[in-house]
Amino acid sequence: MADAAVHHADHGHHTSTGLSNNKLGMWLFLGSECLLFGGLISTYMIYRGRVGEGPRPGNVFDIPFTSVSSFVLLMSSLTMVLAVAAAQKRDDRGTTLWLTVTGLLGATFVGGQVYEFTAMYNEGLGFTTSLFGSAFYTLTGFHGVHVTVGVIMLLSLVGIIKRSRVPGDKAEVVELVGLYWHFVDVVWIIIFTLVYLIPT
Amino acid sequence: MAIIERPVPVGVPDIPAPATPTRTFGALRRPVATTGWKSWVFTVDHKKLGIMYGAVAMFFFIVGGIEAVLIRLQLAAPNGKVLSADVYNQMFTMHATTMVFLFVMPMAAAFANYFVPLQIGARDVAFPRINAFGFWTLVGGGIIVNLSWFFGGAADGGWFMYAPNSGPVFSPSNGVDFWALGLQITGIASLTGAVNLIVTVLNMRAPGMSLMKMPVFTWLQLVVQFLLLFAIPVITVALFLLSFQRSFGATFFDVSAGADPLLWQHLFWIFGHPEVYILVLPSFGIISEVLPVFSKKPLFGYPFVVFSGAAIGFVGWGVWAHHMFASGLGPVSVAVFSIATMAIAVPTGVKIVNWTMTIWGGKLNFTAAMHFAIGLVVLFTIGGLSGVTHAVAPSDTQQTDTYYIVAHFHYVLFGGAIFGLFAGFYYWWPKMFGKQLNERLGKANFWLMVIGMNMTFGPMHMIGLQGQPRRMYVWTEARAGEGFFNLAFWNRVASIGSLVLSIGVLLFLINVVKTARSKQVAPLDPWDARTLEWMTTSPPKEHNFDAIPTVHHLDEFFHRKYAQDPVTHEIKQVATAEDIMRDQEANADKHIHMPSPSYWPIILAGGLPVIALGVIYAIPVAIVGAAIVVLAMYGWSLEPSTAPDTDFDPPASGDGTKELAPLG
Amino acid sequence: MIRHSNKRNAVRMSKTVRRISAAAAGLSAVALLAGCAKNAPQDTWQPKGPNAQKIDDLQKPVFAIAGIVGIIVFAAIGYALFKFKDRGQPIPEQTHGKPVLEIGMTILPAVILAGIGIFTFQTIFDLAKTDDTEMVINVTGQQWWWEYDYPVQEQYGITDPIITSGQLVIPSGTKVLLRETSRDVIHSYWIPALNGKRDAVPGRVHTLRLEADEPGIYAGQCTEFCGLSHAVMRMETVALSKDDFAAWVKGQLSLAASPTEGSLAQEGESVFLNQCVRCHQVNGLKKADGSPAIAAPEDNVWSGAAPNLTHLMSRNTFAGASWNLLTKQCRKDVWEASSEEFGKRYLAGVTEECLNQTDLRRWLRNAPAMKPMYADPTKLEETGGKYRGMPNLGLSEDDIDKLVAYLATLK
Amino acid sequence: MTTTAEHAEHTGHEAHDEHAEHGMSTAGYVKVAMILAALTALEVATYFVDFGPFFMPVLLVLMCVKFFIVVSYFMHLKFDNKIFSFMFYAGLFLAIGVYAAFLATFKFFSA
Ligand code: HEA
Ligand code: HEA
Ligand code: HEC
Ligand code: CUA
Ligand SMILES: [Cu+2]
Repeated sequence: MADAAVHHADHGHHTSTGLSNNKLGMWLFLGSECLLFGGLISTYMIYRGRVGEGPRPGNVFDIPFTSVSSFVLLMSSLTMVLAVAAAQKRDDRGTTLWLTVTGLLGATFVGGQVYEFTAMYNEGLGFTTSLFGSAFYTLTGFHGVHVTVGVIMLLSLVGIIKRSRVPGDKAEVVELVGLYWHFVDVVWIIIFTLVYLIPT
Repeated sequence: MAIIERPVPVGVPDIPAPATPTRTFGALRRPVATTGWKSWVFTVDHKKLGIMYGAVAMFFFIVGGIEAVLIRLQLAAPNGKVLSADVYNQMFTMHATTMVFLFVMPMAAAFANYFVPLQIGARDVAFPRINAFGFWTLVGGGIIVNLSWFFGGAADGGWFMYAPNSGPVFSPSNGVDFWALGLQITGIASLTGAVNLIVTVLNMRAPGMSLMKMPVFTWLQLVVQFLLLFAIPVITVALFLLSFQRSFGATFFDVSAGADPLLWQHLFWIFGHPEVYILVLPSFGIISEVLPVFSKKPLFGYPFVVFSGAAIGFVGWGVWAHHMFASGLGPVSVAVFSIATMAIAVPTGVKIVNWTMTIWGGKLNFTAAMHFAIGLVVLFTIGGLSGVTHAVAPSDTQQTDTYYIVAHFHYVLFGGAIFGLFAGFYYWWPKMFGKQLNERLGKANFWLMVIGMNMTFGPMHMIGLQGQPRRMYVWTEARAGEGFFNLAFWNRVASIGSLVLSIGVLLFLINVVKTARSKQVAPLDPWDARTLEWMTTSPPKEHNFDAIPTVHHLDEFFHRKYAQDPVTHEIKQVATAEDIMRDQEANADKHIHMPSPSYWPIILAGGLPVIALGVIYAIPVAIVGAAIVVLAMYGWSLEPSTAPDTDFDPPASGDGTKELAPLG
Repeated sequence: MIRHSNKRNAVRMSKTVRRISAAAAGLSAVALLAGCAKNAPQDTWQPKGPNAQKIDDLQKPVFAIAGIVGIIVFAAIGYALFKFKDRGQPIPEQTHGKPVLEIGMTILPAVILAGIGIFTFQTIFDLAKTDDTEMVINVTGQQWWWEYDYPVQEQYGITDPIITSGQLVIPSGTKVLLRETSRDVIHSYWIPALNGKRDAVPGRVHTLRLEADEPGIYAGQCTEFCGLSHAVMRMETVALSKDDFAAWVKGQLSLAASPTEGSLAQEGESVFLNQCVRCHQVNGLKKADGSPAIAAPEDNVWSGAAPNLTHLMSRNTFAGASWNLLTKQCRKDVWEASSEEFGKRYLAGVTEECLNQTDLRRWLRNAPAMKPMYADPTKLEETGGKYRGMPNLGLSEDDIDKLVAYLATLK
Repeated sequence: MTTTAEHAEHTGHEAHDEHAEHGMSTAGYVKVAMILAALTALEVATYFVDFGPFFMPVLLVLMCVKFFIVVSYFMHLKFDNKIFSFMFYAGLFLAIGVYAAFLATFKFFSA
């Protein structure tokens, strides 16, 4: 860190890192989010076995179904990165296209989660049923809210780019939303393994 | 003028920036007032925000202080009758919450906001609107936390709110709901502030200011912001779990469902211990500026102070369970955390040594600010050393939850954090307001505070070691021991001390009023200071510096004023502050384009308390709050952070030398 | 140039600045001496058993080291303030530091702390040794009193479980293992003269070792904030010689005798059966139809327990050891008895003339007024109508007279 | 005289140049995605096929590999300025360290 600044200082007329404020801010935020999800995941880890009278994780998880929606979310990262690449080439058509696809994939994932929650609820796992229930819905719910916020951002961005006159002028915003989106995906990679695939 | 699309696309330089607005969005015209209340409420200027942070924090200091004095009145005699048990429990909970979250943190944020940009030679922070948002969010959170007093009682679980006592059965009033949601909101303020300041420090430094040429205050603030960045999410999780349990029936701390109450303790203290360094490091930063100035010497061992600050920040993450030595962790955990805690004394000791060595061999000038700075070094050391006695886990099982702990943390908090902040008031007042606080009153202020503080908290060492637990709404003569100097005596001394302390603080307020009324203007460089913030007018212009200085040295300002004679090695003044200012003005930047005021930050921030009230009372209200938040976010993102040139007076000439504030 | 105004002050101030350090050093010295002050019953510096002794052996040197470090620091600062105040000397050399000194001053505290660390480490594991317990007692905290339950241990004559509250009775010179838990929120068991504290956490069982060298009463207090009346949740540990302890056990195992026919106490018994028995158990008490009266505190109290009153008068205190059952003088006689005398006096229990009627009546008249409990029936939705602590039963003075007479028979 | 914000604008541009040099082609991204897909398939396979004692370590390794692939390639950390990596990994490793210790105090790993 110090090196980079010193290095730039040598250039003479300015000393900043040469990086975009917004991107720096976004990465800091994501660093902070690690502690948030870490806390939620750890809470779940401690409580996953405490099911009381309610169903156990193994009883309510539908691994094939969740695998598919995990896959959907994973692929949305690909479309997102394509949107970013298009934006950097100032290809607004490509950008909006890939952003829309990403948003739709994200929405599919959220829809899957709603379905999954409903199914689990019907199998007897409510938010207040047991510690497992509370911890599970809190963790995955937080993730779901993150995805939903991401979808809203993606779709809003599509609208904004369509209205913008200057081609490619939202490249950085696209990149920032992309970072957020990938992060949300990465969190799911962890949740999918730790929560779903590794049973109690 | 309507709201304008951002005129210049970042990263696409070859497309000419539209000189006139191309497109209009949104519903609100930008606020334009430059005077009157609107110029404050909608401002995004880091200096105005800094002052507002300070004012709000000061208000809460008085609130928290009055709560403290009520506590002491209740405890002045055995079986006190001033407060009922219920009110007493609310009182100490809110006293601590107010002091920690609504006084020290915002006051440190006030200094950070005001001085970090100035110290690094920047025109503003990286995200001015987010800065305004953070401030109003803090206000909203503070209001929510304190509103509970008027709606059936405040939180009553102690400031660390251990589960399951904080659950709906044991704390049936809404106090804890207000507390949890209010702190959640102030957490948002801290988090956005942290991102903002880190980016500011990393990206907005004046040319030539490498990280290792940054003033120490800025450095330690950087460490603090990293601590906030990573610690706030942990308490966010804890508070969510608590709120979900209280409001939506989740079972997180419900022992009958198999919950482990230690979960809360861990989450709280993983946040809580970094938090105590969040509270004290800004003050360390302040006195690391003050001591060199009034010793006419650079800070001794600058890199050691910086790295020990970072080390404290880092090690501070591995010691949280020292608050839980009696919780039944098992000997292995206790041993590990005990040793880790001791390790923290090493980097802190480095700081004490460096401060001592800074004044060693100096040319000491005992101003009020210097008094407070030296007071900090002494009083913090006392508190730190009692901290080391807690770190010895077996002894801590005798000490924990007694007044001995209360003594420890008031020495580090009051003697550390607050003395540092007061040093900052006296040192920087002329910079912020162009007038100097009265030095005589300042010293009286200092002595009353030192005496009061030692009278109040010194005896608590004894009270605690002789077995008086904390958080007791009454104590009994039966356990006070015999003789004249028994615990009853020391409790009385502590209570009287708190009144002395109050008068001390009152003197400060009187000093402020007196100074505001006086017509005497402070000189440009009243203290013969060393750092960049003094290289501009007092108070600084809206754009801080007429010309952004280029930095060649640590303590740049000092090096511009003084030079060493190569032959005699004598240090001689070669320029005055006035000379340097004149030079600046002569080379002023033209058409400095500052970020424009905005309605959105306060609107967005205003939505959050509405959500909180909704969660407590009626979900539809929360939905209204959420709608406000979402709409404000849209408005915000459609509004460019800077109004177009035509809004400026005089309008930019179009020769391209205008300054753009970043997106924030 | 601007310094002028400050200079005058500087001369005067330096003296006073020195006084801060002197005062501060003095204060820490006083703090150090505090451990030697007299007769505070919860003094943490007066160990009366091997566990507390181990802690004390560790902490005394640590306090001394801390005191010495403090004095060195303050002396250095005080000297510098005096020596280097501005007397018009030239601007000092702008030295930026001496790495050797810095590193030295990093290593030195590290070494000191490493030393402290080693002994700390040893003591932690020493205190945690599990093979050294002879007797087990279950300790359960609840808002706002402690229940002690002695599981069957033939070697001490405990042939049936004993349940008592407020005063924990142990044999002196015997290693006792407490198994702590809680029925509601977190409490903490602490007898400073015997050991450090250990939290009683609901859903967990924590252990704490106690051993008293000599017979006597050792005071303590709940030290984890546990709600409204945390301040009046106290406890005492009573150590009796082995013989006296055996006598105590024998007493506890006996059933309550019926009061003499036609006495006030007997009328009290029927009031008790009416009012009190739904929460309080008295072993041996029979209903009018001759069947044993079984308390059902779980239906009435949130934590699900109320003190067993069978041998109320064998303890000196009531309601979380916060009020005396003994009058002032009688209490003094017990507390200040020599360790030989002590057992006899304690085993005498609360005699007619020693009974502190005032406080006991006050309690029966309106317990929540003495010990706030949210017993206010309008605030019980959260607990499904159950009380936290003992409610105000609205007894008549007449009933109270009878009850006191009855309670006095529960030896 | 150059002003700071102009400079910010200017450097924003610099950062983009860096991308252009180190970024990946569309085909490259697709290839990365295919690898991720394959790894996910492998993960899911553990649900159907018994991997015996390797089950846990395999899953954890796969999880980490996927994580770092996304972060390094899709989020460009591998190509971007090290400061970004510092920001993110500081948070990540702090979280891992702190929460691992946290779980350890609950005897999570020994149970
Ligand atoms: C500003 C806030 C602040 C600071 C800086 C500190 C600093 C330290 N604290 Fe403190 N602490 C609190 C605020 C703070 N604390 C609060 C608020 C609580 C209670 C919360 C509650 O329960 O409500 C608390 C509680 C607390 C506990 C738990 C006590 C208990 O509840 O049982 C412990 C235990 O280890 C502890 C230890 C320490 C240590 C070792 C340091 C060290 O950082 C101190 C280091 C400094 C020095 C040691 C002095 C200078 C050094 C030298 C001169 C070098 C030479 C020294 C030696 C060789 C010894 N603190
Ligand atoms: C930064 C933090 C901070 C600060 C500054 C203070 C300042 C003070 N504190 Fe506080 N305190 C805490 C943090 C702090 N405290 C914490 C974290 C706890 C633990 C709570 C818990 O257990 O949950 C605590 C607990 C605590 C207790 C223990 C309560 C208990 O356990 O039962 C006591 C008791 O004496 C106390 C006293 C005081 C006093 C007298 C002051 C004084 O220094 C205050 C002086 C200031 C003023 C008085 C205001 C300004 C004065 C005027 C404007 C004059 C006019 C006013 C009057 C004349 C009344 N505090
Ligand atoms: C609803 C339950 C309830 C009823 C009914 C009740 N008590 Fe209590 N009582 C308690 C609880 C709970 C405590 C412990 C309170 C504490 O110490 O905080 C207690 C404590 C006591 C104590 C102190 C015991 C000790 O060992 O410390 C006495 C004596 C007592 N009650 C007598 C009575 C009498 C006499 C009656 C009937 C007139 C009565 N109680 C009715 C619940 C009840
Ligand atoms: Cu029980 Cu405090
Ligand atoms: Cu701590």
